[in-house]
Amino acid sequence: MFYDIVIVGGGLAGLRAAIAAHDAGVESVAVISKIHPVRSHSGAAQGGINAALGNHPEGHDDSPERHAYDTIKGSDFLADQDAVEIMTADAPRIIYELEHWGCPFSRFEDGSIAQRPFGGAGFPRTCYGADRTGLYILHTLYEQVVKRNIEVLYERFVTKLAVRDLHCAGVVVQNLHSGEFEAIGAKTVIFATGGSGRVYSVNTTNSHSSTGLGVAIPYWAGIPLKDMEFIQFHPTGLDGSSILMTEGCRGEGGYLLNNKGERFMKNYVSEKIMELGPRDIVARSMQTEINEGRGFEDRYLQLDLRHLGAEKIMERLPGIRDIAMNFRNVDPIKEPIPVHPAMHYTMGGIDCDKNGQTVIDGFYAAGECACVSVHGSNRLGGNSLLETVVFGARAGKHAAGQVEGMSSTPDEEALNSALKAEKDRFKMLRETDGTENPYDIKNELARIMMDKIGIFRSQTDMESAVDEIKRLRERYEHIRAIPDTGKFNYDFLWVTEIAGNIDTALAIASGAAARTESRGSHFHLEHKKRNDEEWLKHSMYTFKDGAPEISYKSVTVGKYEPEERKY
Amino acid sequence: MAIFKVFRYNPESYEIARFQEYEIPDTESMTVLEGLYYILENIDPTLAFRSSCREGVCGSCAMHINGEYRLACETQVSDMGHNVTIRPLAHMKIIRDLVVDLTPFFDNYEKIKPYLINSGPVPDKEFKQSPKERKRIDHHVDCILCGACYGSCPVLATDSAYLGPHALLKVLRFVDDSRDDAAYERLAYVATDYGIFRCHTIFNCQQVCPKDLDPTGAIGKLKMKAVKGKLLGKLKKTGT
Amino acid sequence: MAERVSNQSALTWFLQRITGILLAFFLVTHLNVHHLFHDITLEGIINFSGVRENLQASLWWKIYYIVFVPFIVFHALNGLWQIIADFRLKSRAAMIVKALFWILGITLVAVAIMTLSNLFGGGA
Amino acid sequence: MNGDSKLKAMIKDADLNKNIGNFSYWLHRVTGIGLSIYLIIHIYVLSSAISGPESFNERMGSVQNPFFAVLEVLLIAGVFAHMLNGLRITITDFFSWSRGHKVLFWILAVIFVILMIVAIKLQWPKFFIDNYAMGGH
Ligand SMILES: Cc1cc2nc3c(=O)[nH]c(=O)nc-3n(C[C@H](O)[C@H](O)[C@H](O)COP(=O)(O)OP(=O)(O)OC[C@H]3O[C@@H](n4cnc5c(N)ncnc54)[C@H](O)[C@@H]3O)c2cc1C
Ligand code: HEM
Ligand code: SF4
Ligand code: F3S
Ligand code: FES
Repeated sequence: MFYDIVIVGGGLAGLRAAIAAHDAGVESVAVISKIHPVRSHSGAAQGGINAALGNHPEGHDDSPERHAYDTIKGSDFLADQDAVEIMTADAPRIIYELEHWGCPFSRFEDGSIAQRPFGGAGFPRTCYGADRTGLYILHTLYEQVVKRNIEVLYERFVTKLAVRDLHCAGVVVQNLHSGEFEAIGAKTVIFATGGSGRVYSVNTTNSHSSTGLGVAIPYWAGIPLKDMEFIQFHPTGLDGSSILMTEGCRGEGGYLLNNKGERFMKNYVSEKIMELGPRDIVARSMQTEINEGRGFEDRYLQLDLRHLGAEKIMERLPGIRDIAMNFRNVDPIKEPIPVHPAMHYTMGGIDCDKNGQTVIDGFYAAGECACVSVHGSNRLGGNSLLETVVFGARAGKHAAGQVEGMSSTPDEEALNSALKAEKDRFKMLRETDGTENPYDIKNELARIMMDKIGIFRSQTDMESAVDEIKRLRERYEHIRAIPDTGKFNYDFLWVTEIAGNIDTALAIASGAAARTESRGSHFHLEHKKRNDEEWLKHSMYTFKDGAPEISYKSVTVGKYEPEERKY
Repeated sequence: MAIFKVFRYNPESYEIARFQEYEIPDTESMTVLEGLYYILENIDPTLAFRSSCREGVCGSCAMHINGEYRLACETQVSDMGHNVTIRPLAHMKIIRDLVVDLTPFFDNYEKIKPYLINSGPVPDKEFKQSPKERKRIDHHVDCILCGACYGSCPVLATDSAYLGPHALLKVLRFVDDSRDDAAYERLAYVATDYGIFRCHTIFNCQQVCPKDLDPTGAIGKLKMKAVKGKLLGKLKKTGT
Repeated sequence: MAERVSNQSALTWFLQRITGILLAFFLVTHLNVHHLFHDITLEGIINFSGVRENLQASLWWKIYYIVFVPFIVFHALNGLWQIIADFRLKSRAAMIVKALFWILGITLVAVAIMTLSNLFGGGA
Repeated sequence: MNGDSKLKAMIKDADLNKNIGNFSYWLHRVTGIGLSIYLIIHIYVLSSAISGPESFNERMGSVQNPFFAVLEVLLIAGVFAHMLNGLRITITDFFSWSRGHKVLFWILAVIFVILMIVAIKLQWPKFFIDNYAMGGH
């Protein structure tokens, strides 16, 4: 199999890239995904997607510049400002395009796309479709893929990149439908594998499919990762399962209450902002309340929607109500929802530029697995869906512009050696006589990450996390053998994901331990202030001998000089 | 504690289909999906089942659980009385255990042109759509393509050419969209005996839909529109 | 969406409902008059002369049966055909079954009309 | 499962989907087939009229006894069940009442019971008179 462009990932970023590549005239495009595209994690996004359309009555003065400023300030000035400006300027066009493709956004009375306020934004600029925005956009993009007849190879599990001489020759997949390994050659590979939330196992809002493997594969192949230490904790994960209760709940006017029934956010931010502060600040405030004994059962706080009334809840947040009732037996119309902060988003990812290009020729990244960087050290709600479509489209288009001049003969040698490596690894996993249960390692890893690389981080914790993860890495060498089930060998899949999780976690922990300042989502208990002099720079991670080698890269500062972040 | 009886079948190794029993400790506030993961991780790594979002939005985990098609991730073990019997979706080839071949399901979805068709000029901004017009497609757009309806519809037991409730619901989603202008073309395609008129109004699809959608009602509306179109001679002939 | 464009089923589907609704009326009256035994003093209603008397009483009964018979035959056979069609026969087999159903239908209507014309007071 | 015949798959579905809609569907099928077969026989039996009153009366006589009177009640039950359910699915389609199909089912079930009580009451005498049609001669 050989294609001009192979896209790994069927989420928003991957599908948008495929459409862009196809529309730029490349016929030989394939989307490869370990799950069917419509099962992608993007479909779980609830709250909305940002664009300065100015449709909201209070948003007429909004502009891409204001959007850029809010994003940069939200990022705690670690975002590359040129990239942010590209994104916010392109936002209205790309939203209109989705709408023209049929995306069922909610509407204002005048028939325009409805917008709601979101945290850290100066204007209500988050376009939404009830609380199922991600689902609607994902299905709309998949529909466009069907319309264009773009090839979709689903349930193909990518496990390795074929890279030789700084050139990417393709990928190795396990075809779950046959159980066979296959090498898929390509002139260009675009990775759009999404976030790494499952590094934190159940303590995350992410799907089972959002694992660290997506960034680990290129990392193992020599492509650097960037800013991995910045992990966003969402303020409102449902108690128990950590399923997300969208920021839209607060956008629509929901309150956060502690066990005294107080809207405690007034003690942390200005009265004007209250619950709609940026996520890092709200999550820290909540954790402080819980740590200081003002939580419920020392575990959660309450998200109160009751005053919004049944009608508004049913119209704007129907999915939230369903989830609260199904998973926690709570009806938000009658009771407050128990919530706690939960791991939500990886700001960092595969280092790439504004077109998604990486240091390896013929290898691009887009979406949550990439780090362009537009989110810096803290992402604003609604900006990530935007990033996936804007930079997905850019990567697809740019790659399409490159394939013309590239060689059409597959690099058989690189592909075959990668294929053989995976077959050997599979054989080894089949025949090993280890005894360790791999899933114990997964759970142990999650515990370490939650306890030590959480919302508040101390130097000793972070350093011990690094050591412990290294030990897990050794334990992984001794796992029990996997069964040979032929088709749909899910044990092989999840065991492989765990390997990715370990190395991604190690990068996260190492980078966090190295950064002796507090910025955005990274809050260092011994260095509580931001330190621009030393740390206004991106962390870069290169995989060397089983551990990350950390270096730094400067941030692109533009119009907006770093200033203190006040809300 | 709960007993899970899980359907096992592996055509590769010529194993005969059977139910395998597993005992799962501590199932208070556990979902059926979590139970399956418990089996995979601690008892039997050969078990195959699909999942992703674990919050009822990706459509991976539809299966037959205690007498009805449900999403495993949305079903509490305690609500099943701690005795859980699981089968794969019907009407599709079983690949292994709870994993079925969804090819016909997605093929049928693709046949109905599941995308907006608008031949008019594209506006600079959005197509205007009033909240009232938007309301017409409310719910239809919430389908997660889980396949529960497809598994439950008895017509599909005997007629694999039937497009199925999921595809027909999608047709109404576009017919009712104020921005789409291919309504009669769409109707003409489904107003056939492998489309809406193969549906016997059995209601299983409505019964099992985890998103509480109403494919039966959608098909009913399409039938009435198609009959009207046919009587008024408006069903366009398409293609060759 | 290019192949297969016959929208004939729209009409048969609609007719199945329309005949069904009308049959509800026809059958209730028919059952009432001919199957259920009202008056025990009237010893036996179902015999030739009794029925004949009944039918000859008014033009309405004649029209009634002339409409009723084709409707019920259409409804029954189209209903059976819908069940068979659920099994998606190969097109040749489907054609044969359809042809048989047509023959059966026409025969049934013809026989019924002949019977009725006798009872209406024509021959015999 | 794989490889089952279509008929088997259809019957298996009845086991996997136990709810009002599916029950009504089977009821409708079974009564529909039953009534259709009855219709054919009915037309055949009555066609004896073509050969004159005697053969008609003879044939009618052989089916007018308590045994057939009870069968006739079954026929009537079939007609009512099929009729009411036919109306139910027609109403749900014609008036976009798909959400109300279960309520409708129970309403019609009550009507069915009432209709059957009336019918049995009317039919009651026939259960006890043998060869009642011949009496008129
Ligand atoms: C619960 C939740 C709610 C959110 N809500 C919002 C919101 O309201 N607004 C907002 O802006 N952002 C939101 N986000 C963030 C946003 O949803 C994600 O960042 C975004 O959807 C990521 O899209 P993606 O295309 O990069 O990846 P995904 O949608 O995660 O897709 C990844 C794809 O890669 C494939 N893949 C991964 N690994 C492999 C492999 N090894 N082999 C083959 N295929 C592979 C997967 O199958 C999948 O198709 C939310 C996130 C969460 C967790
Ligand atoms: C009394 C009033 C009647 C009504 C309201 C009625 C209504 C209906 C309707 C709406 C259908 C279509 C069901 C579908 O699409 O599957 C149907 C099917 C059918 N009807 Fe009737 N009907 C009536 C009487 C009869 C009678 C008297 C017979 C037989 C002689 C009959 C035989 C059938 C058969 C065989 C089917 C097909 C069943 C199936 O598709 O499963 N019906 N009826
Ligand atoms: S209509 Fe309902 S049951 Fe059918 S695929 Fe969609 S969500 Fe699933
Ligand atoms: S179950 Fe099937 S027959 Fe019609 S009402 Fe639903 S599609
Ligand atoms: S896992 Fe996504 S719907 Fe159940």
